[in-house]
Amino acid sequence: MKLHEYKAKEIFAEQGIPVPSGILVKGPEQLKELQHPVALKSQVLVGGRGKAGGIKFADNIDDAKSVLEELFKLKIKGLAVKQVLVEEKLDLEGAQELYLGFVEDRAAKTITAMMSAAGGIDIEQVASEMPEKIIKKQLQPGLKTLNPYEAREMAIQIGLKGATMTKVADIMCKLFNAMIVHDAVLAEINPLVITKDGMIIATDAKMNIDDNALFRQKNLLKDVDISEEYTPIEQKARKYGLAYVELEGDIAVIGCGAGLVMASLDTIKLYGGEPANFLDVGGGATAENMKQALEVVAMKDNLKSIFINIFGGITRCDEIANGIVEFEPKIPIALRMMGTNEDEGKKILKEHGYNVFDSMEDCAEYAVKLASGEEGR
Amino acid sequence: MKLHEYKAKEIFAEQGIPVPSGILVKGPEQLKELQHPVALKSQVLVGGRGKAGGIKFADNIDDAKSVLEELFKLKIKGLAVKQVLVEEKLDLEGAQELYLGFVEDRAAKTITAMMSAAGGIDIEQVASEMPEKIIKKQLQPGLKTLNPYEAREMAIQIGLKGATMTKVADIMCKLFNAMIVHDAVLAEINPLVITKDGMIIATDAKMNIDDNALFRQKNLLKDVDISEEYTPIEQKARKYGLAYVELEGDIAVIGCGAGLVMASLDTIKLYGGEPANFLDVGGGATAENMKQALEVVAMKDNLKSIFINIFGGITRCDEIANGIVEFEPKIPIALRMMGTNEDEGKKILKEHGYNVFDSMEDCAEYAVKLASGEEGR
Amino acid sequence: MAIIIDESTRVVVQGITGGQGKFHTRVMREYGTNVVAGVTPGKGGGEVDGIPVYDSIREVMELADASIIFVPAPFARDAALEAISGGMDPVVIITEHIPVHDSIEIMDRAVSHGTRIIGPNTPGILSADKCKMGVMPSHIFKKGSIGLISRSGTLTYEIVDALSRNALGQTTTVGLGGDPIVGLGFIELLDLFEADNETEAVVLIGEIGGNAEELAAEHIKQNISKPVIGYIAGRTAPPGKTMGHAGAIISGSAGTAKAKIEALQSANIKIAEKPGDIPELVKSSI
Amino acid sequence: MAIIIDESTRVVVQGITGGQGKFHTRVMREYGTNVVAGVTPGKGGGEVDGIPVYDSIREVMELADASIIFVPAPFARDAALEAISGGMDPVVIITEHIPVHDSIEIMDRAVSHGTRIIGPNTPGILSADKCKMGVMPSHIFKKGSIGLISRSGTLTYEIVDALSRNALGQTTTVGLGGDPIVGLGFIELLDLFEADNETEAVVLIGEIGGNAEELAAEHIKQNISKPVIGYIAGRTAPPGKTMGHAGAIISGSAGTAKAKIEALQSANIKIAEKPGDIPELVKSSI
Repeated sequence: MKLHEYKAKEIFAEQGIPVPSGILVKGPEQLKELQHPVALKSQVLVGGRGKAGGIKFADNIDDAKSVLEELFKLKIKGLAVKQVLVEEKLDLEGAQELYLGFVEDRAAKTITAMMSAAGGIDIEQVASEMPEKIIKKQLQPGLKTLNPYEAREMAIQIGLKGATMTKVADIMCKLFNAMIVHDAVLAEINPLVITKDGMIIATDAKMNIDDNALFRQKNLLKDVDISEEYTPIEQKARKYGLAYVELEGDIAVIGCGAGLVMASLDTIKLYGGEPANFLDVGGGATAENMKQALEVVAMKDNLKSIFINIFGGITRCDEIANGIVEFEPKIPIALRMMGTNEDEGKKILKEHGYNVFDSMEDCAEYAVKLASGEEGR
Repeated sequence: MKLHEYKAKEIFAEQGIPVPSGILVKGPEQLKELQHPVALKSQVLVGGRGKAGGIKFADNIDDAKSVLEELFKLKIKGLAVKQVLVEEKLDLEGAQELYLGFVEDRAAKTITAMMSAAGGIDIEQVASEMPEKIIKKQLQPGLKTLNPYEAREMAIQIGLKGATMTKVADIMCKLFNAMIVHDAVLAEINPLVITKDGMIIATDAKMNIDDNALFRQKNLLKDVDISEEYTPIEQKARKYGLAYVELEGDIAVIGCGAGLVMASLDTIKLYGGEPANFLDVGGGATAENMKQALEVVAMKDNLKSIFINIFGGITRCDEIANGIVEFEPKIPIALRMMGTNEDEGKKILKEHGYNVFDSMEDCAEYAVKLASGEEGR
Repeated sequence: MAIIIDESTRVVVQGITGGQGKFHTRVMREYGTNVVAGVTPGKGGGEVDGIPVYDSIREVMELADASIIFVPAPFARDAALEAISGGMDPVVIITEHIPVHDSIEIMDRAVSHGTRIIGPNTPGILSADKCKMGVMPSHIFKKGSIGLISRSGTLTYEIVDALSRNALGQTTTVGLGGDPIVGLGFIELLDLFEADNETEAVVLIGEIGGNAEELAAEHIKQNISKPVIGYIAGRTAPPGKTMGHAGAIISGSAGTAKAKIEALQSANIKIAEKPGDIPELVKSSI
Repeated sequence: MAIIIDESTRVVVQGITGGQGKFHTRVMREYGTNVVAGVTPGKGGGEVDGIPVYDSIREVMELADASIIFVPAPFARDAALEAISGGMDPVVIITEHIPVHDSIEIMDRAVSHGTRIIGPNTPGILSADKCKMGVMPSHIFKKGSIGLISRSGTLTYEIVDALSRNALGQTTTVGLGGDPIVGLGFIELLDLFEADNETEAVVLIGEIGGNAEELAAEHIKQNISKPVIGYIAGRTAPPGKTMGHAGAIISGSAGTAKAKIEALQSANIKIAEKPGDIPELVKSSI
């Protein structure tokens, strides 16, 4: 789960990381007065909001209010701006921008720490073109606090000196605390600004929380509004705990297990079809889960056919079959089912008049034909 | 620093350990009403308060008030009762009493976990007579959370089963959290009561906080009143950061380093003297520290002489000398000084008319003679 | 022969009293797995289908060699650490969606104890006609000479079924597990299959994301003499949402199906276009 | 010969820019210690008395062999872990009053890296006329053949001085440190002195509390052939306040001066009544 900038900054501030003073507004009327020039930053969970006009500046309250009017009408990569963080504007002339980050490193099976003196919006370009400018360090697995000396070694390596070096190292340790305390899979400050008079401050903040750890991070869920990050269909899928990704085509795909669903999409494409979505009901799905999966894919307009591909291991075919017959899909369905309790499942489906394939390829081909109208519905 | 039972129970409750409901009163008038029979427990930092009459029971508010009147007049091992914890009285008939504890283990250089089915006031007797009844486990050094399975293994070993076993293991893990979060060198529940209807509750609580970690446990210092645990002289010594233990004799002993001070006490005794105290000014003492040390020992009545034994390493003799001449002790002084900046120190002292010994034994002998009046003052 | 588990493996089921644990214990025994004990803390002294239940791994250390874990994700870290410290090997973690920070700790402890972890979020491991520690549908497997390693669960069944229908039996089939951080990987298992007399060829099933397939390709070039046949799921998947800047910095351009397929092909590995093509590619390789 | 440090030891001072660090760096150099660098984070690039100051141990890994730490207690854990990870050996921790939980971590890391820690809260280690890493008054030491191990700081000086005045010079003198948890102990050092050609006898200075002396006595019986002379401080100390029940459970009756003296005597170790008696006992043993 991605956190908004304002929320990540709240967490950073709790850990003692310096962030600009600011308030979150949900409408222009919530801004009452200004003490100083401000930056107005749209709170959307996509990158590139600056380039999309989502970050503006204002020197007085009237300008600020008219900027807010504008921002609350904006859509950034399809997302409506619903919240704006109004922050003290800093004097960034002559400032240095650092990058500080931690991320789960699947290959190394640990957390990797990163630091660079070339922070700012071009960090990804730096990563691909001058990777030596980003210092990386794989941390001891299971580390609960980052040792200050390790942070200092990184700060020294990116060329910092004196009090700036020790302060940045200290912020690095605090950022790691934020990561550990909140079960984050990513925590980064980009940029960490060092102003020309030596002030150090995190002007942007990113944190992604491990979805699998939300059961012990419930306080983070309190003021989360998922309506922004997801389409209505995706919201419904998340509510049901289904892995769903929306695609462009007209053949809905439901399967159990991400690999099998991906292979199903690939096979649909091989036969000339266009998948409408990726939907993984997960392992051990019940009849109820299957009904919910059908409800989710059916929300999409212009659907031509549904390809259901089940190879049950921990999932039992009879549960899946019961879910299908209870939902009674209105859209033509290409059904393939094998594995655990296969006979029971097939029996239920046949009793309700469904035809069941054994071969995934044959079934995919049939789903494409259904969609193109070659097969009767 | 020892915590009072009520404070330790507050911390336990924060960690989710079940404790009886209760309130702390500092005078009989603070108790307004009773919902149920209560136990009234004197909050003093010494053992054996039960046997000394410091724990009483009452069934109604009138009885409770008269018991409180009594308790607030009580002295337990010389300590006045200033606070009483009034707690719900539990039905302990047929209850089982367990012992749960963690302690720093100097020899093993880690924390040792302990659990016993023979908890209660006789646990020390159990420890010496039936040590096999106490399960001990040296934990992995640096562990930040106790793994539940390790706690369960101990609970199984003391003979617990079923839900009781898992609940006690859970409490053990929480007790460990309390230890780690608060830099304790000791955390124990004795007894952890299992009532005959299966309720599990910590009826007593002990925590000792590492004095050396108080710089990062400042919140624990907020409502600490050291006037109870220490005599006025000891309080003054603590205020100055000096290690001071009050003894029975009439020769004050000041030295640098615990070992040297202990050897000084031993030597005074060998020559037939009686030390009045143990005072270690510590390593690297300044003139100010030395003045404070003299101020502290001089607080004691009937002092006959002062034995100052300095062998400077990190401590500089000139600093010590300056402290002595600035304080101008009124009581006859036997002075021994060697080590770092010895010449400078001796020069200062001789300029002020002090005689300085080189030999510790000779000086101790002189201190004893001063105290007995054999040497002129 | 087979790798990691065989008829001599004595298995303990952690979480045996839960729904999944109970069901799959029965199915595993039907397949011939020697399930000797179950562990559920607080349920010690009972039994499930005649199998004695204990409170802790410590009590079954002498009885069992290997553990399979069905406990819910919030308790999986503890169960896995208990299995590792109790000397179980392999430890098969069926549980899915374990928090990443927990998995990191599990894998670190396993490395220092020399324990082989399979999973989490794995269908398990099965040595055909010998031992099954997992949740795969038993009836699709057939004894033979093909080793199979897969990052995907259900896709594995798909391919095992295709092999069996084409008279291509298997030595051992291993699901690496679908969680972000897992135990054994392609490389360790390729080495085991290389050393296994009965295995003639290995099928490697990958998917988009990470760089495990790229590293495997490099390893195969240097160390594996047996034929390897590959399949990569996700050729047509849209690029996933990246994890901030950090994800891009760490993974770079690796992880696409195209990159993986090219890496494998450069190691002379034949790549199937769809699962159904695999049996033909295997037959032409052995 | 000498143990642990000698004229070839290249020393880095952590916390060189603080008052104690600066003062004792000068005194150590005057004694002949080869101080090659100082480390104070944030002060890199400067110098102290002509010795270059760096920001980290990493930068001096090639220059220095051993570290002495003067940083304040709240930062000592970090400094010690940095020294250990940077390969310094020994690491002498002068700092006193380090939190116990920090010391536990330091000692654990040291064991896994094979690093010898002296201290915390130690006067240090001194190999006479060769190298001093510590804060002892230099002028009392004299080169000779007696090894000295002490749990106490200033009491060590007392006894070294007595030895030197009686023409009994020393090989190496080591203060174990006065904090509850310390690195090297009697046993490791006894073994080093046993193996050192120049050392003829060892003086062991203990004090009340713990059971280090009792364990040392046991070790001496089995493994040490050279004469050992002991002194235990605290014969007349009142029993300390015990640490709850747990302290009593862990330590039992061990820790009194009487128990320690009896244990040492049972290993044929001569015990001095007062520090001034030690030289005579040493002379009669060698």
